[in-house]
Amino acid sequence: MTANRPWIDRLVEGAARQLARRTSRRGMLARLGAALVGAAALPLLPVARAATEDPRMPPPDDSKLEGAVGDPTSCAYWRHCAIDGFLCACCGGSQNACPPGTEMSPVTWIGTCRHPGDGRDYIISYNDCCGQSLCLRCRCTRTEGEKPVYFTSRNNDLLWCFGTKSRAVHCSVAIVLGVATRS
Amino acid sequence: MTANRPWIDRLVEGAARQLARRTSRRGMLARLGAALVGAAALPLLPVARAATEDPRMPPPDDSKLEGAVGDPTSCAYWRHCAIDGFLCACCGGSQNACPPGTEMSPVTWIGTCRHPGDGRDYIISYNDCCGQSLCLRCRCTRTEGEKPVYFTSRNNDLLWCFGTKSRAVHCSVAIVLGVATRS
Amino acid sequence: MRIRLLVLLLALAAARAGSAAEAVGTVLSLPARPGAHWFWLSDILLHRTALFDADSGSLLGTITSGSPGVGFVIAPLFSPDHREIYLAETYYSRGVRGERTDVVTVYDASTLLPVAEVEIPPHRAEYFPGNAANALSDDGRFMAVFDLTPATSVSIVDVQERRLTTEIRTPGCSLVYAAGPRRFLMLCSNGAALSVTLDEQGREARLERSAPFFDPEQDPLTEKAVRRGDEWLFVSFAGVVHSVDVGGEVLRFGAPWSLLDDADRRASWRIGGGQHLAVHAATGRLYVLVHQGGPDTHKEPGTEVWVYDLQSRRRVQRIAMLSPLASFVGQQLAAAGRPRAAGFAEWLIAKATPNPGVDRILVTQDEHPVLVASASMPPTVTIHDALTGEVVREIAEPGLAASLLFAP
Amino acid sequence: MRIRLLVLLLALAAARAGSAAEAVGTVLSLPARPGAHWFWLSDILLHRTALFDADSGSLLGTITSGSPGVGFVIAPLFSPDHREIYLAETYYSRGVRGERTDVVTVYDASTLLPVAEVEIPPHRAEYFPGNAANALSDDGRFMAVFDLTPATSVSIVDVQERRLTTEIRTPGCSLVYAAGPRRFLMLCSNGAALSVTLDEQGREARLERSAPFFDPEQDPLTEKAVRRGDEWLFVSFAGVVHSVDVGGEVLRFGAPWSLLDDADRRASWRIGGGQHLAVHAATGRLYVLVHQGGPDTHKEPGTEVWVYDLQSRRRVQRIAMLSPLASFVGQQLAAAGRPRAAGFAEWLIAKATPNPGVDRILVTQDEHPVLVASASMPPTVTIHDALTGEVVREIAEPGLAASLLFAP
Repeated sequence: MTANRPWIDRLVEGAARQLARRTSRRGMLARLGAALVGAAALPLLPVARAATEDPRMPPPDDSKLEGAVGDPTSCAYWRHCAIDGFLCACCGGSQNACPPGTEMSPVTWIGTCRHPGDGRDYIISYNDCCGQSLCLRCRCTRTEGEKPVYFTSRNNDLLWCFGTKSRAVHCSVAIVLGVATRS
Repeated sequence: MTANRPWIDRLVEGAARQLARRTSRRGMLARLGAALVGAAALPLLPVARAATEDPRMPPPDDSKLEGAVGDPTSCAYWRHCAIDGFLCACCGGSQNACPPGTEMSPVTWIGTCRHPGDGRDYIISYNDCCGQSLCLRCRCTRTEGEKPVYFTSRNNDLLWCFGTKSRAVHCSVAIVLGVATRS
Repeated sequence: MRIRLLVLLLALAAARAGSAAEAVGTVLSLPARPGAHWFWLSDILLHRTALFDADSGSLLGTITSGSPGVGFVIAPLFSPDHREIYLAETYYSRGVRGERTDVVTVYDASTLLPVAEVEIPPHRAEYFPGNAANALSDDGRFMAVFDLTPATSVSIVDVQERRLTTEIRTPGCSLVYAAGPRRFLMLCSNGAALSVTLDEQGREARLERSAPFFDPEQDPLTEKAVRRGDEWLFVSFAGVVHSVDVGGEVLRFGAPWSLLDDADRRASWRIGGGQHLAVHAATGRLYVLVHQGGPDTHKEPGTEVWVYDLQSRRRVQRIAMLSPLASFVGQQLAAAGRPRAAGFAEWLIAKATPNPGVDRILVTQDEHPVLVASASMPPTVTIHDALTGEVVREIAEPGLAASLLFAP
Repeated sequence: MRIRLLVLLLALAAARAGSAAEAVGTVLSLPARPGAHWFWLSDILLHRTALFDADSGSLLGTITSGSPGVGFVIAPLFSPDHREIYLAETYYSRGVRGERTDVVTVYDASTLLPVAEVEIPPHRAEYFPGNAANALSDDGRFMAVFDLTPATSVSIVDVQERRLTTEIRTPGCSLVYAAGPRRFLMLCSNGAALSVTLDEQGREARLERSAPFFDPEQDPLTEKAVRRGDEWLFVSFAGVVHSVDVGGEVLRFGAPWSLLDDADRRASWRIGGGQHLAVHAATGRLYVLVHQGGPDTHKEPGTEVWVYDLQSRRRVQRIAMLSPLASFVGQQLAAAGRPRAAGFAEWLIAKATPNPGVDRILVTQDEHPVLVASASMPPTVTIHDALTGEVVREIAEPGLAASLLFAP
């Protein structure tokens, strides 16, 4: 599939590999995180991506997970390791889709959560669903790897409604962006 | 003091006496109540009064009342017999004054409450204090003689912020307008 | 600049090279037709109306409406084809201050997004909980918004043409009920009914005042009426049912009948609560929220729902309401992962403390109807089977300050 | 018309002939100087900041600010002469939608009414609870509003001239702290400090980036700093104090020192909560909200406040926080007129259930200071004697969703 991928992908894959060799995984993730939101500072990019994105590989299988760690309406759900807000799965949406009447912010903060099934670390994009007042169901605050406001890309205190019609935040989703480690 | 009172006062006193003779006290009160708010439909009048009003006779003495019936921060306070809202005495105001940052509506609904001290019935004007969001302290709902919305003058469901800069209701006061019975 | 470039590159790296990716930007929408057991619950502290499915207990979506301190009346109307939702709203340019704007906002019923806005006179009545504040003509063309300044009027909006057609002064008469394709009904302070008839353009055709049909001084009707076909059913503080038939050219007032017998009165049973009537049209069952209390306790929450057969005018069923206090504490404990403690606490509180009661009820119109019971203190929602009365489910975290229930 | 006239006459009859009359229209205002134990508590669900008197436990007044869904940061600033209050606010023309307007509103500190409004770029950062979102220059002339879009900047308002002077881009640096009459301090993502210096017109004079003075990756400082004279005191996740002296031409960074010793760390004591630092300038006592928890529990509420002497850098006192759960239930029962049940419930809950902890603390600056402890779940406010630590009073019904405490 390399063939039909644009030059920039191959270029950045190279860059990423370079970096990966030179850095600890933890450091790598942090930089990827920072990078992602740095990119978000150019809102057009993720907006365009949101429109064009189509999943190529399914996210890890939750069907075999027992109890809360596999339940998107639970704060203990594996993807929620760095979320702070109301879970969209309790507000008319799901773990990766916004409820009716809202708009998903293309700009996000980042967490790295381990899937209890396959034991791999995944980069989780926490996108706010915007345009309605606070949902006030399934409040969840988890702060694994969470950083203060000045470390923007890793902060979950911020209202992440950027590039949306409204800054009003309703709930948050947890989308698997990719596997944190290169395979 | 009759001398220096304007002609209209003497005229209406006459009218009121006439009416009083012809009607049961309860009916009388109802009409007075209705009348008061009818008048409020001409907001300029009460507004002007609010500016010029100076109490001529003190309201009944609460100092000898024991416990809640004498406590303006209590829902059981004698003046609160037909109030529905948050007590201004808990919100930075008092039983007859609005908190800072608000504006008292000149248009009111009416209750008739008996003072446990002197046993007399008083016409109580429940004025909303307007311009701030709900105080949310000392919620009190009492409905003695309260009527549905279409019986406007006796209804406490309505936001009574009329003739004020803002319709936002913050809390409610209970002002003694007068003695219900003529002595 | 070099930093910016690296940032951009790595962003793409993470999103693409990281090879597993879910779609970003997905927003759900609702099916074209509402579910049989869907209901809306408005909340004056969350400034929203929220759609719930009584079958799953889940929240399906919300519409935020109004602002802090204003926006007590959040009363959605639904177009007959279920495509649109109409909400009368008030906004200030600076929250609680500044310039006031009243609008009727048209929302798409499947995306819940606003599709049109019609400005109306800034005269909307605001009251709690807001029964009969708006009405839609039976053909779904004209919306009437009840105004109170405190002078009373109704503003008429052509929701199809998306325009205000007129504001009609209705001195001494308040509230608004649908009463035909071109007619609305209002209640007057002297106990009369006012019928407001529109022409085809939604302008005032004529106003007709009936003779008084109840005594607002001695035994007022509550504004919390329900409609079954052409018949509006009102109930008085003393539990007397007054019906108004809006099927014909002129309004027809049925003979009043009492919900309560001497035994009930001796036990001081009374109607009460913010939304104390519900009706199931097909079976002709009238649901009434009742409590035991003194005179003037018409706002007191109800501990039971009494069911009447409108044919025989007999009470056919008593349904006990759960204690919201017990439900709430139970839910808190269950959420904290203490199911057994929850069960015990619910049982203990129900036994040991008086039932604070529920404030509002709604019945769905399908053939397996549910009874939705919503309490304020503390905020809970309980779903009953509307025929057997048994509790089907409790809905956790319904909101903070519920005002009214609506069926889509 | 005749009715109207009668109505008018009777109105006067009631008001005058009824001879006993209190004044209508009275609105209270606050004294020119704030009380020694006054504090403001902002609430994101009530969209307000509320002034309380810790001595009486009473609410003195509120300022409504922001709208549903927006307006997380409600952070009042106070003019040095105590005459004015400055609030940065965001409004949409239709509540959560429509046109966005950001403003700095100037409120009269005694009437709490808006007296002026300055429009600012619609870039305000919104986050919870909102520490260091705005700052006032030490001479009270210029207000800085932290912007995040997510590109970062500060908007500068001349509060005396009531005008926006400029918006200064501050790439990679966030938050804003006062650091002199013409200087503000910001924290950067690489652990550096950015000093933003203004000229006399409030325009950008120069930006200076310090060398990194902490490691945001390994042990980040929280934004919840407190100021004592010219010294800002920051604390890291691991409990290490970093001081920044803003008295001189250049920023001076003090040698870091730890609040925790090995024993504390073994018992896994950590700082946490939304506002976990307070300082009493005169006595040099630093108050730190702490809890026992694992790594990354920096948002966890605190069960104790530890007091340090800034001279000796020794812990001199431990103050146990009341369980908000016990306080809340106790207050509910007391309000229901069950004082003895209240006392028992408080005792039982405190004994039987873990303390959920408090989220924010504040200490007044007088010589008999009080420690204000505010919890979120459930919402309570407890007043301690800041020197002895003993509980002076609990304040009932403080609000729904507290964010930050402020001293006028």
